[in-house]
Amino acid sequence: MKIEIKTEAFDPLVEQQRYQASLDIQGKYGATAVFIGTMRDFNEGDIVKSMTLDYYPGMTEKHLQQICNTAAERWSLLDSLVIHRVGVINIGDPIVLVAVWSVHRGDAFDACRFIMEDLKAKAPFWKKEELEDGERWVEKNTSGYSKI
Amino acid sequence: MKIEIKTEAFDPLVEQQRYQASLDIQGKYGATAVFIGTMRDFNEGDIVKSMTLDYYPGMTEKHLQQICNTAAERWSLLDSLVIHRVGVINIGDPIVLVAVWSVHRGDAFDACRFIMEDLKAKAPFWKKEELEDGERWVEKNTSGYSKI
Amino acid sequence: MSIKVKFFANLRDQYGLTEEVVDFNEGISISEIWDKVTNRQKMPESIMIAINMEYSSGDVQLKDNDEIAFFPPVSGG
Amino acid sequence: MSIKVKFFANLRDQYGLTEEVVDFNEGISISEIWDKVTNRQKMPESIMIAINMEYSSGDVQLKDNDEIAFFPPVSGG
Repeated sequence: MKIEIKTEAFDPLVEQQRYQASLDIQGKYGATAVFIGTMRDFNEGDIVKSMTLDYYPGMTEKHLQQICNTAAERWSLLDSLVIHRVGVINIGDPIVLVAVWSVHRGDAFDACRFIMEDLKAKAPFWKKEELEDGERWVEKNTSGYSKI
Repeated sequence: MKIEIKTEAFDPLVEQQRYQASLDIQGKYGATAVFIGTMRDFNEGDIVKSMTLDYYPGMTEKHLQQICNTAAERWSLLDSLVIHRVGVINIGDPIVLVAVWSVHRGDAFDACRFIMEDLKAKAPFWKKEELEDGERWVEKNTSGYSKI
Repeated sequence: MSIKVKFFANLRDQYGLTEEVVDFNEGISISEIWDKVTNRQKMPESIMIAINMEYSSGDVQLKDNDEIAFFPPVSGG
Repeated sequence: MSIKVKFFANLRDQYGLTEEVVDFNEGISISEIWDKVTNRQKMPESIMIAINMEYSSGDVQLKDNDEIAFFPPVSGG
């Protein structure tokens, strides 16, 4: 299980590949569920030029670790990886990677989504969007289970 | 939208990367949900040495296409990619990749899981497992929504 | 009129059949096709049937050059 | 006794506060800490509070060297 905060751009597929290669689960996992969140060039009808992600060093890592621990208690998982960017983020940059390895797909899917939803709802990160005519803090995340 | 049957081993992350690079959705997608199914060395309590995946050329591709079309009607998707191995599969080999790109994570998660479940339930593939003392056809897939 | 009949997975092993071409007269049912090809062996309860590469309940009017496939529950992914 | 008080995101901009050290006597409440640091500005309804890096309802007994954080609803991922 690994949690990482990145201050520089990262390639989620390279990280996923590298972490998986470091695990001793070859032949044991049948299911990998992955989510990648990526910086869009628009939000709530406005063009977004870039974004700055603030966080709470110490608490953020601790909370992400708690989320992964909870997922590991609730589902049968072999491993999980969460990487989250902070700092200045450009269009198309990956923001978050959640990858979960399990024997069966049900556990992998459920746990991956749970981690992502919990991260969105409670992990201490805050986005400030740079717009064409100024900047704004994103007020809050909406639930991924119902569309707004 | 792309559907592919592979007769040779493939690297799902390379395929995902390559396909994504070919899409004109940079800055448009915020969510990528991915599932990778991988060959395990055990099943139903037995050691499995390798596996042979049979399919119905023509119908299999057609059915996978239908699944992706249905997903695209039901959710707001930017693109989707499904790759499935056939032939002789060794331990640790990727069997299936489902990747879905969307603006929002709810659509990406839901569609990725739907495609995977529908593929498991209806796409014409059949697994024959080579065990230590003979071989056997896998009888059927179980649902990913409830554990057996 | 003739129809192509395909078998997959364990049905191939079980009946020793892969692909057959069967002549038939209008109005023949799928179970009659099955009987003809397998020499009246019992059709498995869990069998899946596709006509021209689409799933079918089996209750259809067959046409010349149709392709019918018999296979067990799928196990891909 | 003293406590560290941290602010994040728009609260920093709004109150011009990032990190403060506040002296207090036993029994002081979180809202009293807030009043002291912000000079009695209204606490936002949607505020989130963490004590020693754990979410808190705010109804706790503060100890020497505790770290309290005030921040708006999160927006990561």
